[in-house]
Amino acid sequence: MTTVTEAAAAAKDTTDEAPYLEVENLTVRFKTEDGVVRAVDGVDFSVQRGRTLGIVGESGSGKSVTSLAILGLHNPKSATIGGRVSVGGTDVVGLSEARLRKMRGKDMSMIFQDPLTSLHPYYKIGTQIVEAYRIHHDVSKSDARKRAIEMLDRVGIPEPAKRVDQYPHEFSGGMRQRAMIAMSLVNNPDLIIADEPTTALDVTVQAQILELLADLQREFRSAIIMITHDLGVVSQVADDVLVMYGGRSVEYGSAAQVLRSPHHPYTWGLLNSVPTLYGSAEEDLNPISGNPPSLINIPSGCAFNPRCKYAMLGDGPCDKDVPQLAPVASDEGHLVSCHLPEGERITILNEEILTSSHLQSRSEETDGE
Amino acid sequence: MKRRNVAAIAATLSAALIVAGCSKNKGDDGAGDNGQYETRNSLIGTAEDSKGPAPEMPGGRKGGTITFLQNNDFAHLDPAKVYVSTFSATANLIYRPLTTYKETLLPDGSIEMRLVGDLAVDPGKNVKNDCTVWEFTLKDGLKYEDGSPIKAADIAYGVARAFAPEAAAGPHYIQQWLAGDKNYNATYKGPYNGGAKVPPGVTVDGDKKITFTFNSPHCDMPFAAAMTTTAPVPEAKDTKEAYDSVPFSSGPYKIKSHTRGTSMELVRNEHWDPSTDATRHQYPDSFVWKFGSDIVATTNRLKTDEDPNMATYAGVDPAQSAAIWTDPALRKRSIAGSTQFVWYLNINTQRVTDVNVRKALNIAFDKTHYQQLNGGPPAGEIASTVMSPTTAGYKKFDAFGVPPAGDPEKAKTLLGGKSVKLTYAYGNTPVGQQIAAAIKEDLAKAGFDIELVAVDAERYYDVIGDKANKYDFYISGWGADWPLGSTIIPPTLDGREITDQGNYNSAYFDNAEVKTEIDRIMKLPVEQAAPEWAKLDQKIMTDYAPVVPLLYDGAFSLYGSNIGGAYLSKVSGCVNPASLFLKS
Amino acid sequence: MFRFLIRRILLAVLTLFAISVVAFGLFFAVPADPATTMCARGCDQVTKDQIHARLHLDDPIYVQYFDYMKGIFVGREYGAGDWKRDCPAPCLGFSFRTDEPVMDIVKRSLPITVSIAIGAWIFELLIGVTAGVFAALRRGTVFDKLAISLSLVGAAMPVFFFAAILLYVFVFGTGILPFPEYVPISKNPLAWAGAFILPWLSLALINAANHSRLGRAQMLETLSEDFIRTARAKGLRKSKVSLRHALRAAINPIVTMAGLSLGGLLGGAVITESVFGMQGLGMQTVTAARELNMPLVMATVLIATVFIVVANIVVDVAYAALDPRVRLS
Amino acid sequence: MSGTMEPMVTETAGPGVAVMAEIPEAEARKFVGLSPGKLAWRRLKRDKVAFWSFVTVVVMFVVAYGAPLISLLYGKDYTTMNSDLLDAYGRPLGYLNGVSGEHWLGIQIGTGRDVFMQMIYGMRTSMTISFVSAVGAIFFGVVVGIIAGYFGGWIDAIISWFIDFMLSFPFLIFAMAAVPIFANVVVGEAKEVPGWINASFLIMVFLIFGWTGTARLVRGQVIGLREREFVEAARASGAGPMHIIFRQLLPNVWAPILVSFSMAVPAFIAAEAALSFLGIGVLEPTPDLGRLVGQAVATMQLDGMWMYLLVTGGAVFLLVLAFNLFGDALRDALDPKSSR
Repeated sequence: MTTVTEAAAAAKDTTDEAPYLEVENLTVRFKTEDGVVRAVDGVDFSVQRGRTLGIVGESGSGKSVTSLAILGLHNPKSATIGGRVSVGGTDVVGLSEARLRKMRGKDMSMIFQDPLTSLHPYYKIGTQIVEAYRIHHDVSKSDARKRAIEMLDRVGIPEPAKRVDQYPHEFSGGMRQRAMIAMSLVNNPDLIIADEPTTALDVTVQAQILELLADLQREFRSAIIMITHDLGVVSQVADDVLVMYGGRSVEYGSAAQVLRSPHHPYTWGLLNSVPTLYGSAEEDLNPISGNPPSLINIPSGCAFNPRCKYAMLGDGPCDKDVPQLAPVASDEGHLVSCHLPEGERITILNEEILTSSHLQSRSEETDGE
Repeated sequence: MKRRNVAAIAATLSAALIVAGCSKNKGDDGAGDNGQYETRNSLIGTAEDSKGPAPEMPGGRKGGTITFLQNNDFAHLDPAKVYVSTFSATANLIYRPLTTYKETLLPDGSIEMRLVGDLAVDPGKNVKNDCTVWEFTLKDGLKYEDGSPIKAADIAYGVARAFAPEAAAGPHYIQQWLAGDKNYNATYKGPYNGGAKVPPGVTVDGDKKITFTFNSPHCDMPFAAAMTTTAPVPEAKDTKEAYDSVPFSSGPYKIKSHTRGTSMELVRNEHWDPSTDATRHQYPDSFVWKFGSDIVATTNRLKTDEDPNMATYAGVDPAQSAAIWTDPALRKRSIAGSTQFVWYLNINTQRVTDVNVRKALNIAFDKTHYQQLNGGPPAGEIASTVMSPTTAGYKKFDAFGVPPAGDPEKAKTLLGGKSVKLTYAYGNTPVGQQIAAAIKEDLAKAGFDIELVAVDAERYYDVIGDKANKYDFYISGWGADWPLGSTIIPPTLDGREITDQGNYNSAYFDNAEVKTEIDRIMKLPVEQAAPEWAKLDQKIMTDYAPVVPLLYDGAFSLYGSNIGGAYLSKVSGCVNPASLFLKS
Repeated sequence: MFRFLIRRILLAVLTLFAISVVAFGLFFAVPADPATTMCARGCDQVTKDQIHARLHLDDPIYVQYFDYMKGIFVGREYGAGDWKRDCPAPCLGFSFRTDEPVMDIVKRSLPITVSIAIGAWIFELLIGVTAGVFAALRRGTVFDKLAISLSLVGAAMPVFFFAAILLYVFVFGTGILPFPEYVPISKNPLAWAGAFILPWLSLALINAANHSRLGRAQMLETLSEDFIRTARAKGLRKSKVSLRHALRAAINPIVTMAGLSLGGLLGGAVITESVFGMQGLGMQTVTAARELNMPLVMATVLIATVFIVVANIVVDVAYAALDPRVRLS
Repeated sequence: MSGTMEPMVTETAGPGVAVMAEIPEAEARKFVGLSPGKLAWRRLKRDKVAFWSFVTVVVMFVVAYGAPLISLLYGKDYTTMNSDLLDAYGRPLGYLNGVSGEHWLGIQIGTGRDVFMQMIYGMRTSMTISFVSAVGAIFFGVVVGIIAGYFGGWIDAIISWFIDFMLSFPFLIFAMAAVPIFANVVVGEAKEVPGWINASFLIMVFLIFGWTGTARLVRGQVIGLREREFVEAARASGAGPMHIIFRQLLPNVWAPILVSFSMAVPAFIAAEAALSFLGIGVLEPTPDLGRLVGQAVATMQLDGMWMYLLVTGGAVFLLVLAFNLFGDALRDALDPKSSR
């Protein structure tokens, strides 16, 4: 199989510059009995080969819905998808199921959050990998099996020839996630969407898995979307970061921009709510007060306004107008959607946020990267 | 009491009493046929009557196979155990007792029945003329299915077998008469385990002569000898338990195969000589019994004439009997008429001592309603006598002169306007329940206050047969073992028959005058006794009213369109297979 | 696996034993005298006594129970002397009604019940599971709504009513089919099927309601599982996702229900037999219970229980065979 | 019906809250912030099937228990035998089964009683038996379930085996054999058996066999709850078993109990009808639906008698259907997850 891998790698080299994935004004809406759910509302981003985009947000912010929309996995009967999603030059929104199917797994692949529920409990690991491989490669079962063992080996599973015949429940959590990754990467996809791949794992294993992904990315030059609510993970692996809230993107820029000099109050909140190794134990965490918004009844104006310490209410625009994602004048390539004037944001950032040890240490961490 | 199929007894309590009449294919409404039994020249036939062959059935033809549909297999075919009438009607094809009934179809469609010799040359010789010694001589040329001759010793062995405790299911008349004791096998227990091959009181003289000697007179012996107890069983062929499924043939048909509960096939017995047999025919090549077809299925198959060569002993599905009864085309393919059974309301005379209350019950009872609830005329004709119209000497009378629907006003007057509280017990079945509700409502009109008590249907006869029962009236049926008053009035209305349990006299009627009269008639020769029983019947009803006669049980069943020779046998109360043939 | 089976079987034997004790005790507590049942009306005391002696009815009940159980395993003899009756194992005694070995009655009525049960079972699974699975796959469509409505109707329909309607429509009303008559399958398979088609339909269409409700719910549940999303993300075609992944995962509860349903059918075909006039084990039981024919009732209760207990074990084993996560130990 | 009588408490995809599932559950949960009770009530109100089945159930209650009043207005009772309206064979005169302006649904074959009256009084019998049985069986099931679940250990092992044992009993066969025996043992001779005693035999059989499903369900729930924090907390603060059972556990299992009950009622109605159809059940003169169907099936081949079958069989069907639908709706409302 090495020939295939090399050929694929060679092919990827030629298309370096243009983003492999481009998402423009993506909207995803669900019709429910209780009303229309605007799960994703006008999101733009792009990822190039060999680069990693981190999508950050609380549960319900629309991260996973976005990724499923890219793969076209939503039920067309209940979900309405708008905007443009281009994968390797093909617009996948509104693409026929048959053509989408051919792209899934091969051009774009997904690593799911919980490998225990995401792997079929009744089929052997090997069988599931073989199946994934044979969908896109017309090879014999024994060849596919060899490939599966090779992949298991590649993702660091000991005794792959034996493990290939075991069931998911016989694997440990980390091994299961490795197997999941092996299955996702078996066809050398150009785009990998990893949906919270390490959430369920302990820290050591988490680090190993991230390391593995990075290795594989170096090898195959894949574009990766890393969906997570864990800023630590993002700072470790992402080149660019997209922060989502209430189905919209609230901040977008390079990892350094978003994590070191965030401009959105929500991002500040996120950063403040994360404990770090460097933080002192006495210092209280500052979780964001309140709950994520109902996607049926998104607060008017800025979706974050009910929870925002700095919201300009009453006369202010925060509960009236929806802020647009706009460039930060002082920081090129950094986009943010906030009604606060830029000057005020920089003041708050410098005087309140960066002084907190959380963000300090976080920034240092990022620096080190 | 002659037993009908046990299932049929349950059915009478549950569904309908089925039957009546007796005419062959009259095709008209069939009601009001009962006059035909009234005249009888001579009940007991002569040696001449006993000679074979039997007169041909009009249109009788040989060949083919007749299929009988039946729900359950014959519980017994062993001659010592056969008692139920459908069993004996079938056994009649296979083996022959000493005497039998010769039924002659008269031009007017009625039947003349006469007791004749079967294996015996005549219906028995009353040697001492006091009914204590009976001698039977066998005909010549009698053979079993293997061609070996039938000997008198085989008949003695057959009677001996009936003493065995294991064979207790059959009738006990001859055993009890020989032993002179109700508990007939206290000392002699049959030819098994070293017992004598010839029972006490029986003597065999050569191959042809057998004599029965009793301690007391039993003038009914020729009739008792017509039961299967006297059928011959060669000792070598006695397979004991297995004999119940495959008895050895001395009649026109032998058993080719018998799969319990599934089917039985009878084929011609080539060694049977028609010239020795005054009553049987051998028309079809074979008979096949198919078991497992319940009454509804059987009725539907015969109704649609699915197989025109089919017949059954079973009555018509009670739910459909009215529709079939009134359909002229189907009536042409049916037998219908009264059987020897009569249904009564027994009044517990121990508890209801006031004869006026008993009379009032007789007067107030709505027999039409009772008949309607049982399915109307097909269930039977409305009765007014204790004895069935099939009994010798039967005379119709109506002791109270009220319409069948009763006369509540007249009853009320008789009761003097007072309310009488009585308890009615009934077998717990759907129709039993409806009848109970109807009786309560109807009798209320005459001032009766009836309490209804449901009794588990299976224990019903046990309960009402218990002398100490707490009920005032209840329904039961009675069927004579032979068509004489002597098997009706003494067992059911003689106070000396009352025991603590298992009573047939469930009216617990004990009257000195009646007992004296019974003793007198019992000593009379059969022919003279017949009209005397009828007179006694009328006297009991008029003076003491211990029962309310309800219905003369009716038989009503269908047969296929290709079957000829079907008539309602007065002996069995069902079709007689020995006369059937296929028309084409 | 082996140890599980052993334990399961031991437990089943304990259950069977307990049921046999309860049933025996209850039936023999009936006040009616079996001897009366055996010789109907006109039974004199002599005959009764003889029956009592022959069937050992005067023994204490525990002795009778012991003899009965002994008969099942090693056979027993009834009576003594020349008329001694041998009843080889498994001896279920003799019918109080016809004096026939109960085993013979069972042998000829069981095929009828089994024919009804197996046929109905196959039909109900085919109809029910297919309808349920397709309804789930085509959720919200007319087909789905129809399947839901029909299964609601089926779940509320009394078997005796539905069977009667079928009988009326196909036999009495139109004469399309003759009145059902049992023919052994060995004799004429076509006639056999013809006789059973209405009983099958009447049970299958009603029981299919349960299977389709369960099948639909299970399929919907698995269709919302993460591994189905995974399968689709791999690029599998929909049909493969539905059958190979979803149905495979939904099959376990369906198999469980199917197994229990078969056990229930064998024990509960009574009403169908009653409406169609078939002399299956169920009808034998009704009649026997009504006639207080205890040996036959006892036998049918035991047989029905064995079916249910065995069905339960089979379901457990099938469950383990189908789900690699289940370890039987 | 199958061998056992456990009320169905599994599955069913009722209408109602179906579409929710498409949204990843984590997200769905976020925006529905109503209390479970309010939510249930909202769903129930919105469910048209639930509404109409509820109305039907109420109407049936009114008709069944208002039977004497209806009888008064209708001018017929259920006992009068109109033998004058039957022919000599006991068949109803006139159209169908004697349908007329006087007797709207005709008269009974054989007895000539008014079918409409027999039916609504029969409904009353069926519903009373089913309700009392359901209440008793559920109560018994809850008690046993809580004992097994709460105490665990060998008590649980014995109870669980006993439940398996009960479920292995061929219910129908056993009921057939046992009902007449009850009757023989309980009622002395020479006494008219009042209708209620008769009905209580059936109730007893239903009680004996009907509690197992609920017991299993409650046991499972209690085992789940037993280790939960609030129970632990109560136990840690020294609460006795009674307090924990009544104050902590019971309030948390009422929803499945209610659903069990709503499913048990139609199951018992159907079982009662089946037993009566087979001739085991309440006796004349107490009216009964199953017995009416039994008579109708036996006579359905006669001209016009299909009407009798349709009316009586249809009544059983509708009764069970209405209760089933209402039970489904109730379950969907109380436990939306069950209707995926």
